[in-house]
Amino acid sequence: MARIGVLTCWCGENIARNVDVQSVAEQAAQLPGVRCSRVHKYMCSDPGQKLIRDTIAAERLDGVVIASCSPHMHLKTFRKAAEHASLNPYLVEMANIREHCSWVHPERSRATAKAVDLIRVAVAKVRHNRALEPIQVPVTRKVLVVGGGVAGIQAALDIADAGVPVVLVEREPSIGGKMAGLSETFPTLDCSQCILTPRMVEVAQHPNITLYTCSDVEQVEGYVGNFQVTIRKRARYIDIDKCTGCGQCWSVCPSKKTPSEFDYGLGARTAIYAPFPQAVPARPVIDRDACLRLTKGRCGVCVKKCQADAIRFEDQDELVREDIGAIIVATGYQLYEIGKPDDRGRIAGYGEYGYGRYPDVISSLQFERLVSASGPTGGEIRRPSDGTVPKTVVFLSCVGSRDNAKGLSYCSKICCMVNAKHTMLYKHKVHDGQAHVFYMDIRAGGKNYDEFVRRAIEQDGAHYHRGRVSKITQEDGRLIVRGVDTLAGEPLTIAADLVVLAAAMRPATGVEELAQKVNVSYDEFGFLCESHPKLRPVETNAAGVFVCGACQGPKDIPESVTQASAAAGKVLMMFSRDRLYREPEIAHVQESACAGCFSCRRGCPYHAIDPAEIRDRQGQLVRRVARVNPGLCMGCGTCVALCLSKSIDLEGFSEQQVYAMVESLR
Amino acid sequence: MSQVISKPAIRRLVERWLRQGKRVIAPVQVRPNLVSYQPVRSSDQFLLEGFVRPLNSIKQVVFPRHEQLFQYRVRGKQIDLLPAPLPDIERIVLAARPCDAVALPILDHVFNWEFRDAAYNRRRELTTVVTLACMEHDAHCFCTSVGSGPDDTRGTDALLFDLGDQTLEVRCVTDKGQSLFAGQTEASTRTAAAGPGPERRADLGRISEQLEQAFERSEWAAWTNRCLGCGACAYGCPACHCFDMVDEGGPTCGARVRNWDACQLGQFTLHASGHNPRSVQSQRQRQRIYHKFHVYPKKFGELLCTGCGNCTRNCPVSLGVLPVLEAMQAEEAK
Amino acid sequence: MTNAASPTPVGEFEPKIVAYVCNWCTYLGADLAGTNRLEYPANVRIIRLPCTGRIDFNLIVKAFEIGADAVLVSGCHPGDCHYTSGNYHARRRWILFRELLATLGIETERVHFAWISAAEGKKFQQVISEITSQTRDLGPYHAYREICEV
Amino acid sequence: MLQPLRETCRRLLQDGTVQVVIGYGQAVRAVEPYPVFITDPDDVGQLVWNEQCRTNLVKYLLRKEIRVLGKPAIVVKGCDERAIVVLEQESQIDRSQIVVIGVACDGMAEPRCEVCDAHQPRFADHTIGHATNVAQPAERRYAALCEFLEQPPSDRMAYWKAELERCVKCYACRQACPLCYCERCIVEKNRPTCLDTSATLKGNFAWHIVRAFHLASRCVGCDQCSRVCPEGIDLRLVNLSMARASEASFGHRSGTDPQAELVLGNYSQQDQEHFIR
Repeated sequence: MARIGVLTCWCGENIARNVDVQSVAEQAAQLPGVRCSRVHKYMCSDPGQKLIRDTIAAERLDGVVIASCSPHMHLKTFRKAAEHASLNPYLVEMANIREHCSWVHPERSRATAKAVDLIRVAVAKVRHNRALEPIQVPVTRKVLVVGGGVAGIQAALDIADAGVPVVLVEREPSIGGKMAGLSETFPTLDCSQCILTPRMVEVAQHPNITLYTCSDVEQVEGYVGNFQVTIRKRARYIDIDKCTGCGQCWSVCPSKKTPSEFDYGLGARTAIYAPFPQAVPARPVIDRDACLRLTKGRCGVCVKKCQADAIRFEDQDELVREDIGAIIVATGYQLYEIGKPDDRGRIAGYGEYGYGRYPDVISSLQFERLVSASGPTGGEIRRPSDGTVPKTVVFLSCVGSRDNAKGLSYCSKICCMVNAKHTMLYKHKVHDGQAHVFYMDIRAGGKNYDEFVRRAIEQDGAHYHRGRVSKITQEDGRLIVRGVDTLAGEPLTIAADLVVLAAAMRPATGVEELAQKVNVSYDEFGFLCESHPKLRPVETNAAGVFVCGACQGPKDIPESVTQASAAAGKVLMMFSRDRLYREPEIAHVQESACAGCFSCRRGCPYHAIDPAEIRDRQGQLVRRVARVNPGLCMGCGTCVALCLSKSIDLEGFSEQQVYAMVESLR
Repeated sequence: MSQVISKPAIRRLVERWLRQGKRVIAPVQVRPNLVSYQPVRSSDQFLLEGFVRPLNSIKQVVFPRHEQLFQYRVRGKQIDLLPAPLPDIERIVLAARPCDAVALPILDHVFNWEFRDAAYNRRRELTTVVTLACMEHDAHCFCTSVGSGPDDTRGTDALLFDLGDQTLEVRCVTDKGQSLFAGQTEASTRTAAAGPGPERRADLGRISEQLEQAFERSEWAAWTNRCLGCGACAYGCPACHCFDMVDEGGPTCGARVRNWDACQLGQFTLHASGHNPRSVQSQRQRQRIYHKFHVYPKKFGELLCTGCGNCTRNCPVSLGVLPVLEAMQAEEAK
Repeated sequence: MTNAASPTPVGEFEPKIVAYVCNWCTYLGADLAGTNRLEYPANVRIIRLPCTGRIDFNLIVKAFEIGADAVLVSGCHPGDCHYTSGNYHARRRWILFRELLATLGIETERVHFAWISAAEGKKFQQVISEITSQTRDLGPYHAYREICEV
Repeated sequence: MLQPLRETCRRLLQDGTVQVVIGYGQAVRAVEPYPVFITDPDDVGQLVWNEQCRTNLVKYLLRKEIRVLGKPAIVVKGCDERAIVVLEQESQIDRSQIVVIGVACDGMAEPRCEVCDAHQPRFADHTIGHATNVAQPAERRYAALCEFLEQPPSDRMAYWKAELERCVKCYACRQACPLCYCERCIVEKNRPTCLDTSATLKGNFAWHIVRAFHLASRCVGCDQCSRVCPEGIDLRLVNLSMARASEASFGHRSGTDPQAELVLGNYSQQDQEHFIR
């Protein structure tokens, strides 16, 4: 016979105002299986928890129902209290008589009746609860960081410095990400490369970091603590161990017309090239689509020039497997493609701004390159069309962002600051120039951020116009920007030499495919979903997978770095024990009843179900059945509903428990 | 002299029985190809001719397919057991076939063996069986092979014969039958006979001894492996009486119930351990034959089969008792 | 819903509504309704499950068997599933199951489906209020209770 | 038809391609041919083929009594073979270990035959005879259902009450269904009891809801369940309703495309949800 204790909380007046707690407790005492019923003013307080422990001990309870608030609030608290009284924590259930009852039903008698029902349901359930032990899984103490931008670099270094090996996978030939291409950073105007490149070198030299550039994550198998990751190292055509990075090869390369990715097309590069002077690894790569040898079989001057014999035209893609314990995704962002709709046709472009048609309409990342000392103009601000110094520059905020009509409803968060920075950098270089900014709102929340914007306006004289630009046309070599100043309440036309569009931040291409490989959900814009926006901001719902940086949502450098360190901290915490402990409320198969139709396997969001073979004593195959991998199962129970014979069940929400709950409402 | 009653008169009689609160069960045309014994709600609903035999049986009148043994109710800490009240409604089975009625005395043995089943016996007392002698038979009938026939009166309280021209001859067999028809019939000189009945389709004189030798025969599989393992044979059989007891309901109320069960269902002998002593269908089919033609006669001196042929009629793949016996005896003859 | 002094006048029909909800969205939406003190009729009894993906059609039948007058199944909006896709599986199931109910003559207006997120306390309040008043209008589900009488 | 059928079977048995032929044999007295399992090539003369061959033999591919006989060849109609397609999709059979002999069929005088669009088998290894598959518009295939659905819900409920009142839970519908292959049927599961085993109206409704929904988007419409019901309960309507919904909502007709994704256990983000608040 069950010995269940029901402990009902007053929650001060919160419950007691609308629920007759005393009456509830008396009625609960009469429920089948209930051994005792107690009340307390604040069950979650120390004395309340003591009451729980004492009652468990005194009445030798084998099940506990706490009737108080939401289990999301205090189930963990009460389960811990039970554990202290040597009762298995999974024998504790809650009845939510506050959020679901006293707070929403002011009519006292009805609230009281409902509270008893809610307890009835919880008692019915707890009678079928089983003592569960956390699932232990071994853990491989090695981390995969996907993406070598500032977030990935930070996370990798933090973890590696703690003595844990890191595998850093970067798609591009060099790490550094978007930050490596910036000129100065707000709000301090310190040099982006000066602060980043030493960290990049640190990565390259760190004994605990294995760096794969020109590489993609091909496949992720396994589960938390035990992932097997396949990495595709794309052919680089350079033996980076032999190469010294002397630069002779690219100085002689005859194929010189490929637009430079690093300069966002504002400059050109050779077919064999290092993406930028401070690239890490400081080794060139051959662009197979531009190389004359690889496309036409001719040429090979670089080979002749290379004294290290490091060029390998026969290089092939290579697959590398790594055993990994945790994964940090830091794939960053890309800019919204201003001129054209995206490939799914979902996000319409801004044809009216002439981006791509007029060479002097550029994006803010292109402007960064124009200002950068390492950029195509050596840091002089010159128009892409004719190389003249622009005397009037118009900056547009919110190109894509906050524009439902274009399919992006969110604020990209950094553009206001970027625009302010750009007006300043411009003014510092072109003293007689005039910067204009069209904006919707100025969002400058952050330490020293608003001061920074004020400086741009007040000291550097940028003209800020609150309003949007409807059209940009080209006349006599100048750009006619037609907009509206809504504060003045009149249309505004500016003849500009250069227009800079602060395009929205979007997640990097390919992130959705990666998310599917690691079972992380993403929102309608492709940003990865964290577990909880406030309390679990770098964890995901896939155990052992963490996120940081702009792949999770628009953010600036300090935020990305903070998140990266947070993710690193989470991983290190996870690795601080020899084994991982997972929630035991997962599915399991009753193999004797399983018919092996594998509909559970089809539906499992975590690929946690594998076929297993049942063989007789002679080793003959009798049947194939489904088997749950406890390391992968997250306990959603989708398999249970799909199983026709109910041969698979979910601990914690078992068929028996759920039916008992419904039946109790009869 | 014989006693006769017109069909309209019998329908009027049914009307009266219904008014008296009695339950009347008779053959009803449910679908174009389906006649079955159903509770009758009006006097024009049932058949008195034009069918060979219903696809179910009258055993349901005394041994219902679902029966509550007791209910339980939980009030606070108290659990109340409420025994099911004994049946008290009088039932009249009308126009049953002799092969149905014959089963009743056979069933009496098992329900009064070590344990006297009160509800069964009470229903038996409350039930009057009026049979209608067979004028026709079909390919599945084999009553004559089990020592019965189209006008067998065992289990019958009154036997009706169709005289044609909307008239039935009534031969009361028991006092119950007498009292049912007392004052309702007319004297007549006409008398009728049943149809010829099916030719003997199997020689079952020594069947029990034959089976004693046949248990280990390897051909059981070949004779029976088309069986799909459903309960259609048993549930349509007038004599099959296996049941299962289960508790149904929830934590606050429910009942212990007795439901029909069938030996061809895979779970019938499944042990809690997972072991099943009759793990394949041929073993289950063999069991069915043995129960009917060896075990039951040994214990109670009567075959557990009335030759009605419903097992084959209901079988999705035309199996049933007779085809198995025929196959077995054909093999013996070789 | 068997006990306690009923505040409503004798004879007035109080529908019994069983709600199967997802732990991560609708349950939290109901929590939020509570936190915001959004009042709604006390007729609904929530049964918390990890995900709509776990909610089997049998549970709807069971709810009617125990005398429910209406059933609500509620989970995460498309794309928001805590487990990435449980709600999509559930949605497919309900598309088909509704047809079966309709064919059997089971009143589909007594079976409700909703997406209610953790942030939609207001929507939870609205849905429960609507369902309760609709069910009040429909009256007790006698037809199914008759089936369940032995 | 019969001669080539027997010849094909004889050849398959003789050359050892298969060890058993699952086909139709003439019953001694019964009106319908019943299933036979022929292991000796000299016995192929027992095989028959006529317009009474209504049984869907596919069920026997699953029965262990028949599996022990060795690699089978099975005689199927165009409608029957769809069950083989589904069984393969659901990992119940290894198609390479089964030889399918399709026989062209002009109809078995059953309601479904009037709207059949699978007279000629499409997935068989050997096909006997020729028939023409005439495409049937969906309205025709579901006409019986549409007519039924014209009644108000209360009448539909009354209809099913009257029908299911008779169900004795003999499970012939389940046992004859080629797609019912669970090791342990859910109705036999206790702890907890999902549905009452009693043949009461309550238990019968629960059972037939489960049975129909477990076949949702899977049922191939072979109508064995209705054919074998000793109480004459016509289960076609519920099966049709599930088939119509899966065709209308997911473009899925069970067993007609071996490459098709199964409906349940998969999903599309575009699935309809007009009924969801």
